[in-house]
Amino acid sequence: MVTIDAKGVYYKELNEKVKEAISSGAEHIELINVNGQRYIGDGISASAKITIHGIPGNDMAAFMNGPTIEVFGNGQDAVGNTMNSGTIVIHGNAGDVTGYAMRGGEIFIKGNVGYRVGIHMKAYQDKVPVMVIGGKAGDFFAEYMAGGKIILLGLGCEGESVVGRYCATGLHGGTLYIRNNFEERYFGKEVQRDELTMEDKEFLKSYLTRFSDYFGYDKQEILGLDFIKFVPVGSRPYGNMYAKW
Amino acid sequence: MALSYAVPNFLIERDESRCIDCQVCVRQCANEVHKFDEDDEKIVSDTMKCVNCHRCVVLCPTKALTVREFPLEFKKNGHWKSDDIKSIYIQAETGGVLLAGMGNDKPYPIYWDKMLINASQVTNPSIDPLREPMEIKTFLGRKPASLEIENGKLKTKLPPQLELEVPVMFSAMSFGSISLNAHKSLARAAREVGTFFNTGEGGLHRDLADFGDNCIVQVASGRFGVHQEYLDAGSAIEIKIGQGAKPGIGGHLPGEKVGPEVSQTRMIPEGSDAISPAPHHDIYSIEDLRQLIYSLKEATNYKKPVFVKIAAVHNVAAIASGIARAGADVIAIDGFRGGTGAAPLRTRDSVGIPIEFALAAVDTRLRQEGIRNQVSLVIGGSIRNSSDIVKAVALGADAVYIGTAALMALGCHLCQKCYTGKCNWGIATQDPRLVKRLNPEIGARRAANLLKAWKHEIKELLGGMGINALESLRGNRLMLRGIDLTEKELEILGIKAAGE
Amino acid sequence: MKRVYAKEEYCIGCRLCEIYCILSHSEYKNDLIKAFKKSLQRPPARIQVEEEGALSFALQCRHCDEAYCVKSCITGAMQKDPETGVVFNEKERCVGCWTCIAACPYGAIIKDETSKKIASKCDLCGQNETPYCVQNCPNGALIFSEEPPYKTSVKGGE
Amino acid sequence: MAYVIIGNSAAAIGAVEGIRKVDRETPITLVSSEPYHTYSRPLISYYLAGKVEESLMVYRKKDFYEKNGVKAILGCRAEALDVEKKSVKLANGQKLPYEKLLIATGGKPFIPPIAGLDKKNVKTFIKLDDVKEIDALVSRGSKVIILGAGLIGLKAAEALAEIGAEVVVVELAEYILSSILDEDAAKIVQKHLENKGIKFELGTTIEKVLGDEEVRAVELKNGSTYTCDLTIVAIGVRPNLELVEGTPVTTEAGIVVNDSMETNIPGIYAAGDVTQGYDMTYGEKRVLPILPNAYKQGETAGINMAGGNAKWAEGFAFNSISFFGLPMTTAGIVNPREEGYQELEKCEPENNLYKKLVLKDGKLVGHISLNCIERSGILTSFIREKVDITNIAEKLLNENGLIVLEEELRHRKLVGGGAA
Repeated sequence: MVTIDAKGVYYKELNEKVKEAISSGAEHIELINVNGQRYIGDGISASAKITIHGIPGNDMAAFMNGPTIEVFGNGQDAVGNTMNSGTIVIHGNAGDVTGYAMRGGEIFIKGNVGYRVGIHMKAYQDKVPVMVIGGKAGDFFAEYMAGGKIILLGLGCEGESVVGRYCATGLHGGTLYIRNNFEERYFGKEVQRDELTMEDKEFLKSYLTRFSDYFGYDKQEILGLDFIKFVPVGSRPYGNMYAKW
Repeated sequence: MALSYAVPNFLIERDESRCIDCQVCVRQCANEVHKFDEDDEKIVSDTMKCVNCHRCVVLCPTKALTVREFPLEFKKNGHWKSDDIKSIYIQAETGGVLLAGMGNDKPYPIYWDKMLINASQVTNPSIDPLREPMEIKTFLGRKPASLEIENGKLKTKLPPQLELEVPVMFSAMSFGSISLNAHKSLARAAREVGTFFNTGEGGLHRDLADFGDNCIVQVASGRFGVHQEYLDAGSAIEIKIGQGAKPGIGGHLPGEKVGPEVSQTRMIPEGSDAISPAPHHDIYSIEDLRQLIYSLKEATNYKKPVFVKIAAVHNVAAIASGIARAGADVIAIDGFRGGTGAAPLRTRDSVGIPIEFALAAVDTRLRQEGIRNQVSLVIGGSIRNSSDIVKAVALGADAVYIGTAALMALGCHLCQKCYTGKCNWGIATQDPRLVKRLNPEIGARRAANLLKAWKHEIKELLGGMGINALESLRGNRLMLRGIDLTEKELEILGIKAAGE
Repeated sequence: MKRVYAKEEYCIGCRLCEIYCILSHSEYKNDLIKAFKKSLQRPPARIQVEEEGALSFALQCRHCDEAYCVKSCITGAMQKDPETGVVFNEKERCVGCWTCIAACPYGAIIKDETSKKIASKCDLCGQNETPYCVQNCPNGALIFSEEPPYKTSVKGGE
Repeated sequence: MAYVIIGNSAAAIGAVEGIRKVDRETPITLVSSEPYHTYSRPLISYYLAGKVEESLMVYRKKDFYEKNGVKAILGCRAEALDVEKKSVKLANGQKLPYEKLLIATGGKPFIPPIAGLDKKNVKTFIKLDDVKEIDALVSRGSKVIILGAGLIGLKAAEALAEIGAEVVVVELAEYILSSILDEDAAKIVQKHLENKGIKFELGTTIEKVLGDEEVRAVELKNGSTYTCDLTIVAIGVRPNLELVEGTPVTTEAGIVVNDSMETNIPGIYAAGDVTQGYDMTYGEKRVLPILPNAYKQGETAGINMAGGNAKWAEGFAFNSISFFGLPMTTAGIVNPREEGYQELEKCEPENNLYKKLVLKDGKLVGHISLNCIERSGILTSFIREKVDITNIAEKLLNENGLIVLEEELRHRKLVGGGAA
């Protein structure tokens, strides 16, 4: 394991060090005293693990292709932006546009997430991105979503809506699993409820088990939660909007 | 269904004395205009379906066909022109947003045609490019404020640059909006001439993986086909914020164009809509833009210039200043005549500003702020010929993007029906029967020929001005004079009136 | 020898090759309108476009080095010119028995029953220049070349 | 010295051309019992019908022998073969020594053992002289009995009907053209021929020939009796083995040859209708009396005689023939007699149309294309090239094109032609 002390290190230098460590074969890199440095893990194609202690800056793991990043702290905005594959585990909250346009990989967040999370997530063949959020999500959650799966647990949010306004507007692919409280009126007309299948249950079981393991929840309790499944009404939400000039 | 009030747009005239009933027109029209009538044993044509793409006219071996404006006239009305009336009929019938292809075709003033180029007479003699070297090579990218030279060698580390043999690149057109053979044609032509094509927001097809040295990869709001390999493949990355044909709105590739190849290249399921939202949802400010620029630079180890492309809108100068300060290496500005595969008609025709003004305003602003060297300026969205390019360079552009002109080189006849997916020229279509009509060998040759021809003309115009390097013309507005322009227009363009 | 080869990926199914083949073998070699409007009985085109969906190509006689049609011909009318390599049919001796049709591995010999029954086939337009079909293919889908456009692992026909 | 060829038809000419591919110099001596310049045997029916002049029947141009260095001894039978001395004795007493000999003596008509078939107006239909004799005997209204409804019999019937004779065809089999068609196709062709005035007596044969010097009538086994002016026997040909009888050259149904066309005696080759060569569709040696096969065998023999190296193991039956404008092509096994064949058929009697594909292990081994012969050579090539057509057989039944082929094979066809 390689440990890099990020205290007072400019992001560019820090990221160079991380890339150097990876290219010299490090399988596990620990970053300590991280304090707002951006772009950690961006564009890295490798299978290394990066552990972050502190608070990484925006666009962490953007375009990432393979690594596992575990953050002991909060994530900032645009975690996993357009990421292709890999795993991100955040022991805290994550900011706006988490998982924007991600096409593969997984993001586990213990706490809440900001606005526009999961926006434009997409899937292609065997690449199906998954996001598991322990807390609640802000406005525009899963907007324009085109593929992938998001589980929103809403833990500790009793009495308030776990999603904000304009949830899933323009959604035309993918699946949402959302637990209990939400304002029905917050949802866009492009989604509809659907029955959980055996496949869904298997999927939930597998990811909730990992969620519990990552964040130390009681597995039985988490697995016992009920979810409502949302799927797109169609894959062509705006197919009939136009007239030929 | 009730009666449609639509009237024909075009009239097809077949010269029976020339028609040999060979039925090439029947076979070539994807709109099924022509058909052989078994009873009458002759070819008949359905004018209602004709889009005036000229495919039949060009392929007819005896030149027996003509297509004309349908002569039907509405009652003369100074306010309600026929297009206004027809669009109301369509919308009353369908309730739909009017969708159009290619660029704004309204008769707005063409400022290129209101600027005239200078030439040397007696003083500062002109140069004959056939005899004397003429440098039009262009480098795009951030230039340092000063250069340090040590022992005759450049000491300053230059930021990444794109090297162009001609100051013309093929503008962003996605695989999906245009065909793979169109992409192949442009890629090969770019390689042959020494310039670049741009993937648009549609990914880079695997067949073109080898063309990275002549390719700019685009990252737009939908992030289609964007992954590490793609970013690594291109010579530069362009963040698309907007385009001239539809400033302020997103894009939408209908599911029927998402066949197996498009699906694989964009990495989305076959048949699903590819929706590019109006904004990038990670960019709501110049600061956010900076974040994406650097995120891409980090992901590609600062080896590639990052372009930011915007549409020419009212406050374009201030926006461009922000983009320069956000760390972009190149700003691409697309004027209000820029083309598109599909745009809402009203947006296409009434949003944005002419590129000539936008370019002049941006160049002026960046100079005033002392940051012109920090970015290169590429403009597009109306370039028709080499003199437009020379004028653009004199107004401050480093290079131009051509889209519509490039497609015309491939055969486009500007029928503006790209969005139907039935492009008879094999360009704006994914129908394999139509796509194969564009042989990339022929397409590449034609597109390359166009650039080669323009290259010669640019050299001749430069020589006429007594200038032997394009760099010396850049921003040299004294080489331009305006004609038929108001004081204000001259002021914005930063040029004197003809005769001054 | 130089042969006409089809590049199926660029054949657009317009059939101009067939039309120009007819022109080439009509009495009006330079006037399509006359060739089609004045000739009362047009002989069939000697190149044939096949089309199914997006796939199409035009094929005519391959002028085989070892030509089955020549060897099968019952009258000796079908011959291969030892100088040019062109396989040609001597109209006068052909009786239209169609044995060549039954023999040709490419289906490239065509029944011509416009006057006397004879077997009709590509003659490379006399071999003096680029054949009409190649000259007039609008999309480069026909080439006249020593080299075939496709590499195949197995030998084709003969 | 050197090359001696006995015969003057397709196999012999093929041999000349084969030899000349390898050896342009050494003289060739060609011996034929017929007095004619090489001519096309299948054209005799056209000659009889007046559709072709004798001068246009030449199989190769008049200068063929001269150009190819051939000494042609025409109108002289080769009577004996001395294998030991490597010499052929001719009817004129001349002895021709050879280094390499080709026996291409063809076939001779089979005459069934029916009493009276030796009468004056009983003819066969093989050679030019046959039709010249027939021509002298018939005119409009002549009554002709043809024994045998095979290719030769029916071509004779067509020609005679065209010159106005009344023709009755007698055939022992239950249907006509049984060597190249199946029963369904044969019914269509028979109907077509009957519409043109030809009468058929099937499943029977001649019981009794009536008349003294000449046949005046025939009585059939089924009890019918027909008066006639001429009888033509066309029930088949047998290899003409006279020259090798009593020599060590091995014969079975015909002269046995290997795929170089060499007999068991080194230096002696045989080709054409006289041989028993390999039939790839049956996978065994058979007599294959068809012209294209004769030519290929002759050419192969010629190349090998001259020291080249050629093999011919692609023989199989294939025919193209028309009767009164109704064309048909057939090839290979059209009537499988054993298990293990798959047969696909399209039968449209109202259009005189019939198509049949015979497959074994997914590969085409035979076809009948009646009135849909366009591009049927593609099918023939599939037999020859042993192409697996499992996936396209149904399509091929409706369309003979290359478009139905899968990419690899299609490209192979598109670039074909070169010998490589």
